[in-house]
Amino acid sequence: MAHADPHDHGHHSHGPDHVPHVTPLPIYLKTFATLVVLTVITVGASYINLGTSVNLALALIIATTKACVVAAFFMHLASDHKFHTAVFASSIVFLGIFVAFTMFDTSARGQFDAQKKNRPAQMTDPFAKATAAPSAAPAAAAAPAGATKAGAKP
Amino acid sequence: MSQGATTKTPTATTAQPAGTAAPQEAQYTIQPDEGYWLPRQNGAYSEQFDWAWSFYIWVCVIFFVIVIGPMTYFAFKYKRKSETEKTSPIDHHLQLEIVWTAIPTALLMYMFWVGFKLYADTQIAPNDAMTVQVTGAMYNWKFQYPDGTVTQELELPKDRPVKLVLSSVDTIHSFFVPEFRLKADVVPNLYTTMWFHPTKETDTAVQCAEYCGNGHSTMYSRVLVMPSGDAGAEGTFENWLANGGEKSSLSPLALGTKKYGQLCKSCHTLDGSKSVGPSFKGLFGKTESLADGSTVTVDENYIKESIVNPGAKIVQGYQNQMPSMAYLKDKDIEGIITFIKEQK
Amino acid sequence: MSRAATADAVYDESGGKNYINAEKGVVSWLTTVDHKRIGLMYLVSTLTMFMIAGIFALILRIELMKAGEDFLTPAMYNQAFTLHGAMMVFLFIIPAIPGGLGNFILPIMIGAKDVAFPKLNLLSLYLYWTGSIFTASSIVSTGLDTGWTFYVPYSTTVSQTSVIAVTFGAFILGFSSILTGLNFIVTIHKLRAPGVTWYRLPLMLWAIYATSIVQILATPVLAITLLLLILERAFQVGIFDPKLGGDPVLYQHFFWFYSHPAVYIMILPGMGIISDIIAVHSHRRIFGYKAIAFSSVAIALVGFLVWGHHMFTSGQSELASTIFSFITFFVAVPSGVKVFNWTSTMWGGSIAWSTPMLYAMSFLFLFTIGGLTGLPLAMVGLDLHLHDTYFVVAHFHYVMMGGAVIAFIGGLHHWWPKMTGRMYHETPAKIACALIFVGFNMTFFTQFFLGTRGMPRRYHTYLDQFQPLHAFSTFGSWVLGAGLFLVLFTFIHSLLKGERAPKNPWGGKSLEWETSSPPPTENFHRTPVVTHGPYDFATTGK
Amino acid sequence: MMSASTEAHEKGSPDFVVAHHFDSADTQFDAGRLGIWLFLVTEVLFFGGLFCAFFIYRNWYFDSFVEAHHHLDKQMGALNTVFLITSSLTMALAVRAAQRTKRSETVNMLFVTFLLAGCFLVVKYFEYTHKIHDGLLPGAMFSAQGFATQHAGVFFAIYFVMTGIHGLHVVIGMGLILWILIRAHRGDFSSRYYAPVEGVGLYWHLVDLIWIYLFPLLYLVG
Repeated sequence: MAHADPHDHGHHSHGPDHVPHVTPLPIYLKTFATLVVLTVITVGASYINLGTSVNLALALIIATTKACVVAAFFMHLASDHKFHTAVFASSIVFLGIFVAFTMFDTSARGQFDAQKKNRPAQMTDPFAKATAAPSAAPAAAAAPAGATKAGAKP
Repeated sequence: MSQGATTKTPTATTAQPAGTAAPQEAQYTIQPDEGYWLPRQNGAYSEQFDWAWSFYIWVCVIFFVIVIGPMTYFAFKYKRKSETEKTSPIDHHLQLEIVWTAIPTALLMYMFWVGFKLYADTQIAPNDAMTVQVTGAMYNWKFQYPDGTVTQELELPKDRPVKLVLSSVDTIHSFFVPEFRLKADVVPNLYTTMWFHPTKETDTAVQCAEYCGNGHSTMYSRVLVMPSGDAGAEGTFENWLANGGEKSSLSPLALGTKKYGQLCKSCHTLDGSKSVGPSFKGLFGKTESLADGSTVTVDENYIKESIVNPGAKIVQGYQNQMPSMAYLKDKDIEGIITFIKEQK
Repeated sequence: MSRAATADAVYDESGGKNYINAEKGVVSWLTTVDHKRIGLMYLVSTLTMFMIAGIFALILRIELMKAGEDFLTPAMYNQAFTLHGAMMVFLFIIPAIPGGLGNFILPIMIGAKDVAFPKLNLLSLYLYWTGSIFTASSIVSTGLDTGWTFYVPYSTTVSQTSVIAVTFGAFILGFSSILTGLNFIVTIHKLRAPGVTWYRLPLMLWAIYATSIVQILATPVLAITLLLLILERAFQVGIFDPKLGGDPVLYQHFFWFYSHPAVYIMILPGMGIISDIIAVHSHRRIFGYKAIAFSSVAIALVGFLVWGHHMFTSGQSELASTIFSFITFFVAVPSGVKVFNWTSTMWGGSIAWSTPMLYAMSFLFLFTIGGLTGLPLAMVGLDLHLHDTYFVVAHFHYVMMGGAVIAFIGGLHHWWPKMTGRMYHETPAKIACALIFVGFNMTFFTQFFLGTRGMPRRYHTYLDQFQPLHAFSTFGSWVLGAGLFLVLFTFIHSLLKGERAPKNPWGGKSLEWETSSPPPTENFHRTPVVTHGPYDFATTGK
Repeated sequence: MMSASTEAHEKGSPDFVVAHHFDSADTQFDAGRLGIWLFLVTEVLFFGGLFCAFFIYRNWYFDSFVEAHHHLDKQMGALNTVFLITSSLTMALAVRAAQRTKRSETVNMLFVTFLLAGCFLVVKYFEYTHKIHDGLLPGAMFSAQGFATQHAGVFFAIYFVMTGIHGLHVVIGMGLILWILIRAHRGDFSSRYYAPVEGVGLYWHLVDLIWIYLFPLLYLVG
């Protein structure tokens, strides 16, 4: 915030001078050690199969811990203005909104109509299977879910 | 049909002047209503739609009056009379602020509910709906019925629910039938669906509502709703479907002329000028040099091959752009050959 | 009030020196770091783009007067509407108010000598120019026919036009926008003069602040989207290309995550201008200061949650459509609050029928229609019919042109004396305002009818049944065009023959009216000390 | 905006000028830092788009992603992770040295950071050439044989775009480090004025921070 110290053609500062906040060396070294240890853990964990979602969650938790450590100590958020933390956090919040809301679409397609979940096996002839076997088409149309299984999605 | 609407059938950029030797100009109309706003309604939930619309219009009018009425009144009443006039010191009023936040919020929630209910009804097709597969391409529509019949226009039975499954082979299109109050984008590598339940016989236009290139504004098709009934009776949808999408049997030339208008016209001219593909004028019997250096005489077999497998022999100077029309019946191909023979 | 307020003479204290004549020569302008000069250059550049894009619009309307092909081929028509949209959005509305008026007025309003990073500010301008050159270069090369939304796969695999040049231009313009927003946020946080508390900021600045938040948070997503689009077109990487397994609808999510908030980049500063104009020209304390201020921020933030309402028919999931529809209605609440507060501000005021005030009232009229016609587009069931029709075209022109542009022109009139030191002639300015109002409504209200009757947008030709309405709309566009040209002539006349402007022609109370017109390079001869709010007009009460 | 005297010494504090529109050195310093943080926000959202695409396509084409990620070299990725976190440490130490007006320590630390960044790029170069040789490329360029699933091309599209843009940030970062290295060597910085060192430092940490997410997502879990 601006201080009540107006100086008309302010050149050489005679206002409050800047005094840095110097972080002690051990904190940097401990931060670094934490990062190295966490890297080893995350690489090690990737060799153990815990199920894909557990592996993903673990990797993300470790990455987030590392990121927090970097932000707090290397980037001085721990000792800096709280506002800077808020600014940085806002980017994460809005990124979260972006990913989450997009996922509402991409992972919920076909909720009410199984056909929408599928993708054409071949873009240039999306209804190819039905054409190949016209006699089966009415049945396929009645039960579209299985008819055009594109194999595109798990 | 109240008024004849004339537009060009789908043409590419290099459109020939409207109305040249084209066999028959397609005519499309959106059936109008007596009101100012929407076209005629047709379908099970169009009524619900029109109710929602009227509700919205009245909310709109009331709010407009609430805002603009006082503004106009104040502008005259408090018009400045002298430069030194003093003004009201009131700069906030909490109760008022709460009222004009809360009431609109409640009303808006109700509007959401109205829109959502309508949406829910339009999204879930009944199980007994007839499924028609719709393929959008630049710049035409193709409809495939459960029995394998393929047409360029959508003909439907009255009073039966219909579900459309849509996909595109090139870019995004959008299938828009104003009379049904419906629209669904036609997206490549994706299936979208829509359903409706026509309650009136009609002849109305399908328009493409998602910009798709130079032919976008002429990417029309037609929705014809016909009476539903016995397959033996003339003029019913079932009879039409049994005849392979024809009202009655046509002569080969008439059929070929019709197919030309539906399928070939956008790329093949009749006046000898070069378009996306070679002109049909004097084509039959001609010897064409191919892109690979060989030559071929245009005869029945070559035309048939070019329709079924267009990429096999490309005439020099043209791109391999034509989609395969292997779905055409022999009768149709025969008709097109007859038509080309006629173009001397 | 600062001591400077006592002096009446136009060129007091500075001996005739102001920011315009402080230095001479083209180089002094191109190398300046003075926010006022940069703002002025932004204004001239964006208005030039407005004129080019506006001429495209007139051409479009003439083509649409009759069904069929009149004098534009479909290919030319598609390029004309694309360039009209792309230039209006990226080269005019987004940069014009923050870059032009905002740059000029923001530091003066908080009593600062300049923005926080003056060199960065100049860089923004240069980036704007560079991006403009890339974008406008397409006019003379192969054009652009994708629509301003660059939807895939049309833009990546079908279009034969210079998509890469334009998207790269828009990419660069994004950086310009980001840097401007960043600069403004830091300036408002760090450079307020003594006594300028947050609640003593003119509402214009709250709006600019909210805009800047959107610029910072949304624009980077546009940058990555356009980068991916360029890579897709150049190397077919397959992230959006359906042939390679990509999802075209995902592109729309990416695009609208920026472009919906971008709508608020366009309209929020306009709302800020209107708040200031109404208060100053009514000599009236603004009604509901905090409500207006916070509703700006609320619109900016809620605006991030609603982009999917552009995609109700796109094939996105029903769940997403429902959620987006629901949240969209919450944007209407703060917008409504603003409108009610503006009207209430006029109550008990002393309303001057000056040109800016007429524009402000036009804004209220048009923006209310624009806002209300947004509601059926948010009602997901109704949108299935209205989406991608002329109803949408009319709606967003009511908001963008009837809202943002009308506010911008009103703001130009409002701060014109401050920027140029000259008054304009009121009579032609008022006639121009009336022409714009009438022409605008003729052009665009007609299109609501077209849309509901089923006329899709981006059509080069149409069914004959739409012809009468289209013709009427075209006549309206001529009236509108005449009004806009009259504005231009009013301004040129003012520059050449206008009277010298006093420092406070409207009797405003915010800081910019306390310095001379035009202001000196350092804005204030002494750093002002502020002891009252920006709208503390003389009242009848206590 | 900011200029500095060239006659700086390790002990003496070099003189510098507060820009005319700031009321004090503190305000100027804070403004700069807030500006950098806002810029970092834009960087997060810039990369965020790609993370979004990653999660969505991983969700859809899960088998392809699992299959494709086995073609990335975990060891090389881990090595690069170590390079980057070490460079983050040296960068932090460089800022610390500048805060205490230790000129030669600042220069040395920046130099080490620069070298580590270079090492990162060398490893990246070997990874890329290997991928290109195997035809493990994005979308239409994908030509590797023997894949059981269809959409490995999408994975490599995301891999190349993400690591490519990240690599570009490393290159830009090296340029910035070089710039402040030269200025530090010239003696521009002191406990009174070290804003550019800290700004570049923050940027460099963010580049590290993004890699912290890229590495496990692309190399470890796929």
